[in-house]
Parts: sequence; C-alpha cells; structure tokens
Amino acid sequence: MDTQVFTFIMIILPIYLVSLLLYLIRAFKGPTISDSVLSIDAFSFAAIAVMGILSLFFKSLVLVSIAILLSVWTYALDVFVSKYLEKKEMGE
Amino acid sequence: MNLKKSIVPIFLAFVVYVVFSGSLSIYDISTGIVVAIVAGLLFSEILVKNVSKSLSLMRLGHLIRYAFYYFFVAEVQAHLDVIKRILNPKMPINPGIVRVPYEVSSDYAIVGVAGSIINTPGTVVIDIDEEKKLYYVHWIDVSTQEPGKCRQAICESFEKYLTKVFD
Amino acid sequence: MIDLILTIIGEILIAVGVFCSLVASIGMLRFPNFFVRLHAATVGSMGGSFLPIIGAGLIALGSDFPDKWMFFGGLIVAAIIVMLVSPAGSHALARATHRARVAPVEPKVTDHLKEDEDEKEGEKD
Amino acid sequence: MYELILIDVFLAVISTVALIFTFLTIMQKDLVKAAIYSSIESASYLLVFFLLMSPDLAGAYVAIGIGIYPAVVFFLIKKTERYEDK
Amino acid sequence: MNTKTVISLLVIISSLLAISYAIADQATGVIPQTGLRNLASFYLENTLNPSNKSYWTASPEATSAIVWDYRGFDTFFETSVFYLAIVGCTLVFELYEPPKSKTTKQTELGLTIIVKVITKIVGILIVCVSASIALHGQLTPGGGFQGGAALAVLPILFIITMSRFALDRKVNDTSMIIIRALGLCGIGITVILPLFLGFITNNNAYIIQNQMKPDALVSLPSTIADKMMGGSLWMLNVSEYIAVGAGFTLAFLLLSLPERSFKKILEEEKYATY
Repeated sequence: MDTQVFTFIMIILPIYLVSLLLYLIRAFKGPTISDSVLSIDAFSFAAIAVMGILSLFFKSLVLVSIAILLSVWTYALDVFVSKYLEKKEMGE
Repeated sequence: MNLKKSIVPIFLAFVVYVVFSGSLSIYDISTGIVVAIVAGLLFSEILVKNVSKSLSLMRLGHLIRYAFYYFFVAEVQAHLDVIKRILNPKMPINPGIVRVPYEVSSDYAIVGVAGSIINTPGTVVIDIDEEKKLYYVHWIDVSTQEPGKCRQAICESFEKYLTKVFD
Repeated sequence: MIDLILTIIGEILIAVGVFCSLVASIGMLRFPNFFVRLHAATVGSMGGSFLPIIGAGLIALGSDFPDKWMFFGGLIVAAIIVMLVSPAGSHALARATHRARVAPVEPKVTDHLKEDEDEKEGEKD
Repeated sequence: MYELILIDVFLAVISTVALIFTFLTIMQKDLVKAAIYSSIESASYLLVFFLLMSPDLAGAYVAIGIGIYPAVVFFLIKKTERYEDK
Repeated sequence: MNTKTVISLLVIISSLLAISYAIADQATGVIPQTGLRNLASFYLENTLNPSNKSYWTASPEATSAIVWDYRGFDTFFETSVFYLAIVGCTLVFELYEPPKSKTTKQTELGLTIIVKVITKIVGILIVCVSASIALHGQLTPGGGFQGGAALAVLPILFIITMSRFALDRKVNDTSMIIIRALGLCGIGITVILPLFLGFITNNNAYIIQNQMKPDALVSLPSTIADKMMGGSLWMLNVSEYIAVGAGFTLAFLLLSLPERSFKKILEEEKYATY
C-alpha cells in the first residue's frame, strides 16, 4: 500500500471520530428512548465504516467479520426496543 | 420438502459463503456445499412461494436494471436534498405523515418498495395497512396531501421497476 | 493501472461517506423531533456507512494484500447486510414509537396515520 | 509517528466515553434507559478492542454485550417493573 | 448530588486512574515485564512449526490453538459452566403447559411484514456467515463460541419479529435439547478419540491430544484437502458451534414464554401453601 492512501486514512479518521461523538451526544440527550436507540443505530453503522477503514490501516483482514456481527446485533437491539414499546408480550 | 423450491436458496447461500470466505480452495467449496444445502433446505419453505418466478432469469435482469437506477439516480437525488436541508441555517423542513397507496401485490414487491422508500433519505414508511393497500409515509417536505400525487412523488418510479421483478 | 483506478474510486467513496456521516450527525443534533431525525439517520446509514465500506473494499482490491479477495468479500457482505438491516430497524422503531405515542410528531403539517387510528378506535367503542 | 498518536487519541476518547456511559448506567433509575446506556458502553468498548487488535475477544463481546445482555434485560423488565425504587 | 453519586464517581475515577497508570509505559510497578516468560515463548515457538513437529498444533491461529489445545482442559470446564447455566434455565421453566397462541392470524403476531421478510433474508445470510466463522476457526480469529453466538441472533430475531408460535414445529425445546446434546457428544467424542486410536494402533495416547507428541505417536489429521485443519481444533469448533447455537436458542425459547402460561400454576401453588 502506498503512502498516499495512508495519509488519506489519517485525514479521514478524526472526522469520523467527531461524527461518532456527535451521535453519542444525541444518545445522551435524547428526550425519549427511541431517540437514544436511533442514535445507537447511527453510531454502530458509523463504527462499522470505521472498522472497515481501520482494517485497511492495520492490513489485517481478520477484523471484518466483527463488523457484520455488530450490524446484525444492532438490528436486534432495535427490534427488542420496538417490541417493548408495542406493549405486547415479548414472545408474541 | 420440495427440491425445486430450494434451488435458489441453496445457490444464494453458496454464493454468500464463498464470497465471505473469499477463496476457491477445495476446503471452502466442499464445506460451502454442505452449509448451503443445510441452510437452503431450512429456509426454502419460508423464502420461496412460487418456484417458476424464482427461477426466471428475466426477472434477475430487471433487478439489475433497477439496482442501477436506484443507486445512481434515486439515492443521489434524495441525499443531496436532505443534506441541503441539514446544512441550511434556516432548516427549511415541512414534515408530516401522508397516505400513499400502492399497487403491487406480492410480499417481496411490497417489502422492496417499502425498503427503497425508507432507504432514500427524506421518506420513511411509518406503518403499512395491507388491507387498504396503504403506506403511511413520514415525508420531510409535504408538498401535497392528495394520495395520488403523493404516490407519483414518492413511490411510482420504484413500483414501475419492481412490478417487473417480483409480480 | 487498474489498481490505481480502483484506489481512486475507493478514496472518492470514502470521502463522500465521511462527509455524509458528519452531516448526518449534525442533522441528528439539529432536527426537532424523533421522526425528522429518522431522515438524518438514513443519511448516516446509507451514505455514511454503505459507501465507505464498499470504498474500503475497492482500495483493498487495488492493493497488494496477501488475502485481498477475502477482505473484499467480507466487506461486500457487510455492506449488503447494512443495506438490508437499516431500513427494517428504523421502520420497526418508528412504528412502535408512533403507536406508543412516546415522541411528539410536532412540528407537522398533517398526521394521517393518527387520524386513521383514531377512527378505528372510535369504531371499536 | 503521527499514526500512533492518532490511534492513541482515538483510544483515549472512546474509552473515556465508555467510562461516562458506565457511570450513567449505574446511576440511572429507569431500567430501560440503563440497558440502552449499557449497550452504548459495550459498543464503545468494542471499538477499543478493535483498536487493540483482539478480534477473538471482540467477537464474543459483541454478541454478549450488545445483543444478549440487553435482550435478557428487556425480557425481564417486560415481566416485572420498569422503574427502580417504586 | 448525594453521597451515593459522589462515592461511585470516586470509585470509578480512581479505578480508571489505577488502570491507566498500570497500562502506561512509564509504570515501573510489577505488571510490565521485560522479556517473555518461558511458557509464552514455548507457545510462540511451537504453535506452527513445520520443521519441528514434536509439539506443534497444525493451526496458524495461535489463540484458538492455545484455547483448545494447550489449555484445552481449562476451556473444557469453562464451557461446562455455560452448559450448566442452560441446564438451570430449563429446570426453572420445567413446570409449564405448552402455551397456545391467542390468535391464528399471522398479521396480528409479531411486527409488520417489512420486518418479517427482511429478517428471513438476513437469516439465511447469518447462517452462512456464522458457519464460515466457525469452520475457519483454525485459520482466522473466531471459532466455535463466536460462530455460535452469531448464530444465536437468528432464533432471537425470529422469536421477536414473528412470535414464538410462528416458528416451525421442528424448533421447540425438546429438539433444541437433543441438538445441544449432540454437540456436547461431539466434544466428548473428540476428547476421547485419541485414546481410541491409541488402543487400535497400540500406541500411547493422552486425553484431548491433538497432534503427535514425542512419547505418544497418535495424531488427528493435520490437513484437509489444501488447508490446515488443526486436528481436534476443527472438530471441537464445529461441536461447540452447534452446542452454543442450540443452547442460546433453548434459553430464549424458554424466556419468551408468555406470562399467562404460568399464572394458573402459580395461583394454584399459592393456595396450596397458605
């Protein structure tokens, strides 16, 4: 990998860090539960992108599978909360 | 257990396994075949209802055409629109929930249209009424409240492509 | 040559993605209620996550990693799963929130869903 | 050199955020919010594990921390009460 | 701000400071140590050493090798703690009547059609991805537990989005107990297999032996087709994958029982005791 891609990643990563922090501010402030969960969603998807870019940086392909697991479990968290808010039994 | 039904799920599972593993060695292909047969037989009953539809190559071609339209036209326009609204200091939003009728009939087509609507920023399907054939869409810029015009603005272009694919 | 093109396309995709992600996070903070924030979250998931993942895959494909196909395949599957999962998640959350009347829909122009729900409850009583 | 400093800053910021959310989880009386804060903490620690390059740990942690633990908590809150001290 | 808040804040801050001091490079305490310890250097030298096969494990993934081969006995007991927890879960839920759904209409169960269909499509992808994680456990990070935990998202999503009554008749607690037992039997057989081979070939052998040792010449296959297989690592990973997936499915099937299936039994008990 040439140095140009390396410098590019170095410029990209701080911006992602800022965006992750802004998502977390909404997760903390969020007046309702749904707001917090929505911002966790956005946080996780941004984190998946960060993981993809970081595994380029580390040159280790093995870290990719975690990104898939993170996205699916985030979806599961959404579904839990929405089922909780729907006022039904969890198993029905 | 219908073997014809499970052709497409087995093929899909095999492709996903091989793409995820990323190599064509004998180990990957042999384990991939085993995993794909198990997964395909497990999921064939709930994934495939109409065998001849699932095996038609015409529909696959239409799906690829739709993908080009969706990613290069619809997504780009919607993203630019919402990004402008966010960065504008006055924040010109005009939100509301409107009724949008749809005319597709099969499950996959309904879900495909709804997924396309949600994945383009600016419109989110809040609820769906399958008996009256209505989506309830939260729209960031409600320019009209009449159902026919809403349909024209929000989902007609998706339906035009997706009826060819799934119906 | 083809490596260079792949790298440049990948970098463009990642740059667009990081811009979308930043804009989406600003939108999450600025927008007034939950239902409008859904649109900002969509920008974050499609533009801010789907594009850069594919971009990272293309950069890996254009480089000289030992197992670059594995890298590329894993990232493509991740991108497809993100594309499938994010609309379903936000739809489920929005429907539950509207049904439980947790978050206000203000400011709004109309709310046809609430009208129809009220009508249905009126029929039941 | 600059890369290492950047990774260190990333690590420091994310772990501080994780710490703040741990504190919020402990002090929160609303159990649903506590579960959500705890899953944010898990996501942040997942990034920390990722930056420290321990994929085995991260693979198990993402399932337990973000998925199964909040799931169990939600199942249990549904069967009991949402608020502490009532 | 009451005293409770202050105390917990103090505890958290002081523990953070202690940990960061201990991790930092400047710390001159007991934790950082220059040079490898003997055991660690033994692992590093011998895990994948084709030129000297006397203690190797035939797996390029050193973490899996240490967990399942060098430290297999520890892992065996750690795993059994997890299975005991699930046994306890089944015991707690022993006295319930098989519940019935209130409605037979599919649309009233679970969430909307959009979530249902997308969950089905994601389900088949998850099966492939988790199987790939488990089957490549001896080559890349991951392995049985990670793969099984990834598979566990599937039953949870299906229970919540489509309700536990819409699951196939094949997915119930009895069948899950059987599948989990099959996985455990796989682990047991893999553990005892070297003894059996040693008995047949008239050699010395150990329990949980993987590759041949200088005084025990039994070895499980080290390569399959064109990839490293790591002998017992592969079999243990697959068995663990099946057992963990079925175990989590069982636990969530029991947790998702509706409350009304218990109410009758609990009320009867109340009157019986008082």
